[in-house]
Amino acid sequence: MTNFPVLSAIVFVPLLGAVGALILPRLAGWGWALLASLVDLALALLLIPRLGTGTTHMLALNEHMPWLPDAGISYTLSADGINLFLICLNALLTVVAVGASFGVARSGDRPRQYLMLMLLLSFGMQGVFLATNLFLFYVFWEVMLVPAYLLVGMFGGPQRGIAAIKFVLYTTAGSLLMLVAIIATGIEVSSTHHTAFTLDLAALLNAGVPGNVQTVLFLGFAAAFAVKAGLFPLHGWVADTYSETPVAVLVLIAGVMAKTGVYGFVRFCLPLFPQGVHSLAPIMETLAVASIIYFALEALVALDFMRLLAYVSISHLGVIVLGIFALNTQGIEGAIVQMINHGIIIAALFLIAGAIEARTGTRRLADFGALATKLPWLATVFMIAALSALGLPGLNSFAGEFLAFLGTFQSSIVFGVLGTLVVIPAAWYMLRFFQGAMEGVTPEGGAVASARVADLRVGEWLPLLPLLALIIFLGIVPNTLTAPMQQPVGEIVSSYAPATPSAFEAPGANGHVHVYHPIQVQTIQTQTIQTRHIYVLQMTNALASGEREQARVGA
Amino acid sequence: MQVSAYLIVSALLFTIGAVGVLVRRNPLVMFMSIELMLNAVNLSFMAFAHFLNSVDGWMFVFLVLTVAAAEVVVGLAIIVSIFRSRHEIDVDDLTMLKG
Amino acid sequence: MVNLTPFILLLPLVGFAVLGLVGRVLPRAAISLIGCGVVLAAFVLAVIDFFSMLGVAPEARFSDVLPWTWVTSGSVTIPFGLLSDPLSAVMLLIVTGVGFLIHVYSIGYMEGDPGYWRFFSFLNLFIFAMALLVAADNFLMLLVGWGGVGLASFLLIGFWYTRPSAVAAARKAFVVNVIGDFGLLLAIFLIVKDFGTLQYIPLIVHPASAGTALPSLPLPFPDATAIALLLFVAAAAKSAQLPLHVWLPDAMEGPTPVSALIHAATMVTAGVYLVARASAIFTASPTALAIVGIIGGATAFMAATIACVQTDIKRVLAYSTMSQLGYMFMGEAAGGFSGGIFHLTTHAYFKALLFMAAGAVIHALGGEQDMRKMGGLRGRLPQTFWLFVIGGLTLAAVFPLSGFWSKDGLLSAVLEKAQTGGGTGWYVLYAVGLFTAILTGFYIFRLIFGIFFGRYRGGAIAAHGAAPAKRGGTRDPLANVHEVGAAMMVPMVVLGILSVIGGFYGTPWSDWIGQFLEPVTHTTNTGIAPGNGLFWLAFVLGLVTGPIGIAIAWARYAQREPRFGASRNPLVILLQHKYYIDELYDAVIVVPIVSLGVFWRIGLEGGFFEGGSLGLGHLVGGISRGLRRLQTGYARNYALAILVGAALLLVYYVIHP
Amino acid sequence: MIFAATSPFTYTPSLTDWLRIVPELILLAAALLTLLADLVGSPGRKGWLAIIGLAGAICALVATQMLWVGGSIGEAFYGMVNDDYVSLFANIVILFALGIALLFSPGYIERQGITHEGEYYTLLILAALGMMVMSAASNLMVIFVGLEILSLALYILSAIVTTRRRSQEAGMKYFILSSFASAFLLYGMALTYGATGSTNLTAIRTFLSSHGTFPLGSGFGPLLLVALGLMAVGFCFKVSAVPFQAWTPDVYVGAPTSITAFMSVGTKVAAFVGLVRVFFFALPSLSVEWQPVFWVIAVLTMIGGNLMAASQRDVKRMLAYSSVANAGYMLIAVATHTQAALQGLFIYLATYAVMNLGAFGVVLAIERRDGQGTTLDDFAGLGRRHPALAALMALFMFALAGTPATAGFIGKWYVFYAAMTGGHTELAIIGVLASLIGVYYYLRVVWAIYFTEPATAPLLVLAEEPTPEREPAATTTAGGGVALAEPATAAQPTTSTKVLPADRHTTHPATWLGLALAGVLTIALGIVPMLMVEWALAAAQTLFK
Amino acid sequence: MAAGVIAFFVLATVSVASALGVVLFRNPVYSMLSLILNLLSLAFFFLMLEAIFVAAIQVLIYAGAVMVLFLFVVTMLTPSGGGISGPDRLRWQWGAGIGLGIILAGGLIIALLNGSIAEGAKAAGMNGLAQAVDHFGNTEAFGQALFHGFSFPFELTGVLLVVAVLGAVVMSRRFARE
Repeated sequence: MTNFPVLSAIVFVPLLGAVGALILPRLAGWGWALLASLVDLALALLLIPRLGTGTTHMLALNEHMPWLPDAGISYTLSADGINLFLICLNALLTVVAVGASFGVARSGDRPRQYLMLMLLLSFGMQGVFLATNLFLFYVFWEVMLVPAYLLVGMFGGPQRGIAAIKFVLYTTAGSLLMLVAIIATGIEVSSTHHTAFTLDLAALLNAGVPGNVQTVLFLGFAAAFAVKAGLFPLHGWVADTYSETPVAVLVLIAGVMAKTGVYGFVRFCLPLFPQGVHSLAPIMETLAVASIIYFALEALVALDFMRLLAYVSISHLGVIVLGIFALNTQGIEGAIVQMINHGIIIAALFLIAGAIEARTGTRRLADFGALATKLPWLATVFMIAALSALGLPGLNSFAGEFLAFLGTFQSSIVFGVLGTLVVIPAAWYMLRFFQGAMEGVTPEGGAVASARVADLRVGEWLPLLPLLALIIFLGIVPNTLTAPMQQPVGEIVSSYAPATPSAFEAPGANGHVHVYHPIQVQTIQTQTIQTRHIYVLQMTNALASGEREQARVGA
Repeated sequence: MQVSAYLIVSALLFTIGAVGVLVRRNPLVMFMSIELMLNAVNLSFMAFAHFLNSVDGWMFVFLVLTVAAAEVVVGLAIIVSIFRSRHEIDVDDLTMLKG
Repeated sequence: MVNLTPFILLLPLVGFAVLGLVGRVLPRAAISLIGCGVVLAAFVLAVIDFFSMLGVAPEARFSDVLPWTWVTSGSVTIPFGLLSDPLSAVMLLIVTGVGFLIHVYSIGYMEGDPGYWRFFSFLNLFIFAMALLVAADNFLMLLVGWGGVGLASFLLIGFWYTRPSAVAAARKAFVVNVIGDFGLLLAIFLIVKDFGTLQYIPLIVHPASAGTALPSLPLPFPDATAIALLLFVAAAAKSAQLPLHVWLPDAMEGPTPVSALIHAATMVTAGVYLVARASAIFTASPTALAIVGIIGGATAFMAATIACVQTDIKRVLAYSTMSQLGYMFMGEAAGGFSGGIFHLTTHAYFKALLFMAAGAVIHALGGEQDMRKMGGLRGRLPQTFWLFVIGGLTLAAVFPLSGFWSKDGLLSAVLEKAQTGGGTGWYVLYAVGLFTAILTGFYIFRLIFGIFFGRYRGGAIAAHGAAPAKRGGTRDPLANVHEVGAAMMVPMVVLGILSVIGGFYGTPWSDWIGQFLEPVTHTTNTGIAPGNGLFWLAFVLGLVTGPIGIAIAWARYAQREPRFGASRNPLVILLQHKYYIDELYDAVIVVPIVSLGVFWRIGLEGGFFEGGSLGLGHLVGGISRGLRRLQTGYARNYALAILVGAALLLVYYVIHP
Repeated sequence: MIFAATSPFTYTPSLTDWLRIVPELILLAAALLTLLADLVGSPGRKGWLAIIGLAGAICALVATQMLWVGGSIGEAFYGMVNDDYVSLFANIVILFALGIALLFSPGYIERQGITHEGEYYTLLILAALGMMVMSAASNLMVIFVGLEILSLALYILSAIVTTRRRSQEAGMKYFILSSFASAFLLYGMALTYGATGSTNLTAIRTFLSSHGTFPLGSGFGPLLLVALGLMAVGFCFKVSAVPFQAWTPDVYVGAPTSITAFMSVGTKVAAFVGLVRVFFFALPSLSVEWQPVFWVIAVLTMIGGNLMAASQRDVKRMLAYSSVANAGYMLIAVATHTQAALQGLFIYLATYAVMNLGAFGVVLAIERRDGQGTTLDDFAGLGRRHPALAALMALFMFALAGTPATAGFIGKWYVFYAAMTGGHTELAIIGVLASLIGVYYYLRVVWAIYFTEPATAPLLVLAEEPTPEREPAATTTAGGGVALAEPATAAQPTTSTKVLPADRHTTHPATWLGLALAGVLTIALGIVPMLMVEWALAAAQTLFK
Repeated sequence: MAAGVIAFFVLATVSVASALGVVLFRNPVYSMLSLILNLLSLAFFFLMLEAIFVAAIQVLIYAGAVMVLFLFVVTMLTPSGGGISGPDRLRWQWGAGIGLGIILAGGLIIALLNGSIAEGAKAAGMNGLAQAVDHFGNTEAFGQALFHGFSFPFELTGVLLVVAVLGAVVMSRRFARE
């Protein structure tokens, strides 16, 4: 089993599914697509025991194959605690999205293309999450865009064409700059160290990017990532795209694709350009805070609930960016946790919004009221998702936001406070949406008053259930997510923190340099870190470490 | 004679030909202007060949002559063809394709 | 000692889950059984915990259960831990005990509501969250419970979700509470920053406990004031203290049992609990304590003044709750942490009682809450009347009811603080406290007289389920008004008894509760000792203030036709409008934020971003069309372009070398 | 004999010389065979002429392969042609383009009613021959003659639809402007000859490298520099660089689409190979002088081409401007002047060839009888009418837009990579920004295909009215899609029952084959480009010493 | 020598004047004749440059055969007024053309005056034309080179002529099918 190229399988199973979905007729194609996405999910989940132990290094599990060696291009996939759950998320949301597309498959327009593109999108995103050769990453990055463009444009609302082209132009503008930065990174590394041109992340990390160019290179990468994450002021595409896209597609676009941007920051920018990131972190944090607050306010006054959710989504992505650029363990871990949580929640919210729109035919908030009397289960599900979205402690989003804000606060009190402030408008706009739709009085004569009264059907329940389960489960035990990323995140943070040994810091942060071996297909294990059972008496150390922590933060 | 003298005559002829293409709208005259340019170049070739003691120039002139003849054939055929279909040969009338 | 806390939490959670998922199809009896049963079981467990705790030495009354690690991130480890210590034991008793009584009461009160199962489900959720809040062993789990009770409160205020006023009230409550959460979050961040942990054990254990095995808080520590004030932001939001009090009166839109349980007995006291829990942090910052005291005093006074003019009976009680909570904070600010908790317990009894009794009245009158339309119900509802009076007397701190002891303890602590060098400000606070006590007696008996005395002023009351009585009929309008059933009456009686006797475990002479809480709260101020010269003065002042207020109320309202109507007195108008604070917030916060949002939507989002990208598109399109006009179609123009290019190249090469 | 064996007066070609031009000879034979075979058979049924041409192209391709793998390569005919990896690489691309164009032709000729089929095929093959000669040339005069062969053939092919004014106009404009530009090229050659004493590229190179101080130190500088500039004009005209691009859209639109497809690719290959042979191989010591010029031209071309394409609604014309824009990207490689850049240029040429041929192929497949019907409106709803054509067009559009995993990206990658290693990051940045505009107009085609419905209502309704029994006939369509009328036919509703069946054309099987080939290669070169990269490297190493 | 110089200047004047005539004559027939004059003057230049054979074919083929064809077409297409009617829509091109012409000519002349034949190239005697002429005779030298070293381009011209012939056929022959 160790020789089985599981990472490649994870990437290419959706492609297989796409091919089948294109060939097979309606429901057979749907079944095939669902099967493929389930297999993909199973494969992704199988990785958890291998990488979820908390002791695997960054880029621990690798698959490597030369591609265009002269140009430093290789087919290299890597998995570790950072992308582990993002892969799972993508696989899960693909299942959800395919599952939610049953109606299209049964009686919708162009079902084969629809399912094919959806799986193609999933394929691209798995690739983005797994690729660690910069070229390969870029390939997948753009491959992901094609089905997204077609899905929005072919199956979207009345303004779909404009929305799709806007989406593509925004994202391409960013990614083309990233392309330049990718090449420049390879060139700078090879010319500084007089080595062969390579774009393997591991090799680049081992060599190190020269400090003087890091800022510029970072900006190149950041352009692509920030656009994808809808960071203020590069968000122009988001609201239009989200409000035009069919919800099952949005599950993938908002749920997963938006994460690729923030993932890119963690995977590439932070380890590769520590100096650049360090010098520009305040700007990124400022933008993140601006995103958070600005989009929260926009969500507060949105008239249409799809746009509202779009703003909600990017406002929360701002939190993730904020956490990442806190550049400490809590911030980054919180950001990654939040990537997962955000994916789950936003997918659930969009599914719910879609269910509401399907029943009422409108998305104007003013048209709504008292739907809960007709749709109690929908209201319940909506409530849970909304509560999670507004960061209710005890549900999944809280854990990630908490860590992200905590990290931010430790690196900068001002940004921490400003970022945390979002919890107030978050509660406001989510309740405005929830209560506006579900509670109060139905406006007379509106579309809602005469809406169909059927509550959630089985076909709508099934995609939502796993999401709800995760919303609750990950709220109770967020450690499931953070444990595997301790080591890799520690290694990232080690380039930012002074090498102070600390009993509570991950070993990678001890100034110990880890050498990444992308070539061997193996999982690198170090000595087991002592398990962290916390007992009351052990807490006696806490204060001492707290002081160190303070010193570290102050420095 | 200096080679420059021939070259300057050649340059003048070439320029006149080039300007001729620009200012005349009769394709035949434009065509003649192009011939003029080719011949100007031929003069340069011959001068260089002479002063360089190199046969390449001669050969080149010979080729240019052939090419010019071939171009004349094709060009005149196209012009005649156009004349046949529209009984006008003003180049400025050929503006269906633009923008 | 045993630590059954996990089960205390688990039981109501199970109840919530079961009722929430399948409650719709369960029969009413099963719903009542499950809903009340789990809380009763939890109460029993809490009692067992409590007594087993009594069995061990005070220093050993700490037991931490850590089922799993909630999250570990870098140097921060946060377990899902449950701490059983004297403070949490007391709180759990109150939460489950009073909670159980209110569950039972609800069986009667909510009878016939279509959302019966939902109601009990939410109540169980509340009990779970509140239990988690008080049993958490670290600030983060406290925050989880904190958010949970906020949610339950939101759900229950908005229980009748088709009433726009209830929906708005629920949202307001939630959003204001989130402001508190924000404060708590920031406090947590600061605590992590300073200490690297969120566990109570190293934080709250005071130097006084030196000699035990537990570590102690270093004094002074950085950011003490900031942490304390941020914690107090949370406490103020939850406990409806100035300036975050605006949600509580509106929260009375919820069913009355909710008001009794959440907005009187338990949830709103979470702030008091939090301050007591973090007493070590507050003690480290005199500044923060002073601010807490000022806010507490101001709230106590202001809420009492508003309560004097309200006509909605539940709102009167709501303002009363705010006022009483203000007392508790005042006392805690003076260092009387255990006194605060003591008052919390007695307040739970009598305020729950008052709300229940008010609920009984409302229930009897078919939902009427305006006391201008009441009066003369004494005859119809005698048991309710007497229970109401007991509650009122306790609230007015009439000797020797429980309220007297606990309120006296708080005021006494304030006086002690003033005397031992707290500064003149504390004397002012003490005076405010005394004056508020008079107001307290006044407004609660204004309420009682308004409801039960004088002539009935309202319309005819329909029988439950019957059509409204015909107008102009000769029948007694109160013919259908009956005393409530046993399910509602029994809990009231129990609480009535508790209100009467509940104060004897905290008298100045034998402050049992203070000693019990000592290992946790490290109360520095237990009030003026009986030996002190001022003791008797204070005691007497405490004795008379309540009755003075009652007497004034008697004078004004114990008549056949009391005037509750409009007044031209500007002070009264100011009070009737609650100092215009809601309006102020609307004008200063809500409207600007929403306007900014709208302005951005139109100006930035629609104008700059949308217009910008479209403009860029048009620009490119325009340039494109402009350039294409160069493509004239004239071959001679094209030749010209070639020649221009050639000439430029030539000129470049000729002049360049 | 006073002359050595290498003297022009005594040099005698040997068998080796002939062997080195076998691909060209095969093609010539094929051309002549087509001409002869044209005498047989009746007009209108001459698709098999294409088969002869195709056979010739394949044989030439095989010969090229054999030369590459094991043949003796090198200069031939007194250094007139150079049978090296560069010319072999160019041969592959040109022959591929020829093959695809031949596949496209039968169906297109049939539909457009082009009469001179025999001449059409012969000229097409001879144009390819001219391109091959030009790219194999190692002497200025062979470059010139090769250029003239391909140009003359293309003038005629552009104008070959003698009944159509646009075609005539295209031929005329192309003829005048191309001759005009050729004159500049020729003048540049003459001056080069004068300044260096030879027309042989190797000799020029040797001469320039052996005169170390030349050119700027002595008085010969201006002569050679002016020569440089004039030759740049000639080549830039052929590759459609701004400001010499003006002919491109008009000629591409006016010419028959199969010819446009071929010339957009073949001319670029030949012209670029000629260009790099002159500038990279013969004049590398002057690179300081010509690099800035090409820098400016590259920037102008990228920006100008993309901008002008942005607002086009006619897809054929848009592709013409896109051809200009792509020339700009290729000129980045020229301006960079490194071996990697040369490799990038070759890769770009090859990748551009496959996807551009494909794109024109789809345009050709949907073009109407009157040579119109290639606007975005005509593409509207193509995804429903002709799913396969639509998918292919989308593929080519994405490829042209530079989407990874297609050939288009590989080309762009290597060019930008080379630009940056060569120190021209600014060109790469301008390039990517310009290609952003490209993304817009390429994807607008995809938009039309998939995101919009046909501009007019189905013509079935119109057809139904006069003769209801025709309806079944009208609903069946060979494309397999839903039968919807072309928008323009709706303009003549009265005769629609006649027009409808006539204008619903099927796509010829050979066209399908060509499109499939282009499609497969577009993806294959994007995913497994190793062989092409290797060949391009070999070619680059040959030329860039 | 002086005779050579005088002849050169006469020929230069004639050629430039006739070139101007090509451009400036309104009637294309005059332009045509002017072109022939120009070609002839060039042939004399070639003679001066000792290229006898080239001069001969210049007169025979170019000024003769080709121009006759030209003349034929010109006269055919310009029955009256040159087949051009209507006002010139691009009159401004006269200004632009003349301006650019001056720049072009100026630039070329400056460049040409600054440079002359490379001494090195001259010294290399590249491929010894003069010796060949001495050895074979003028025309024979031309032939030797054409059939030996330059046989390939020479053969290519065959292809070129095939193309031209095909072009003429395509453009002028019409099928009934149209």
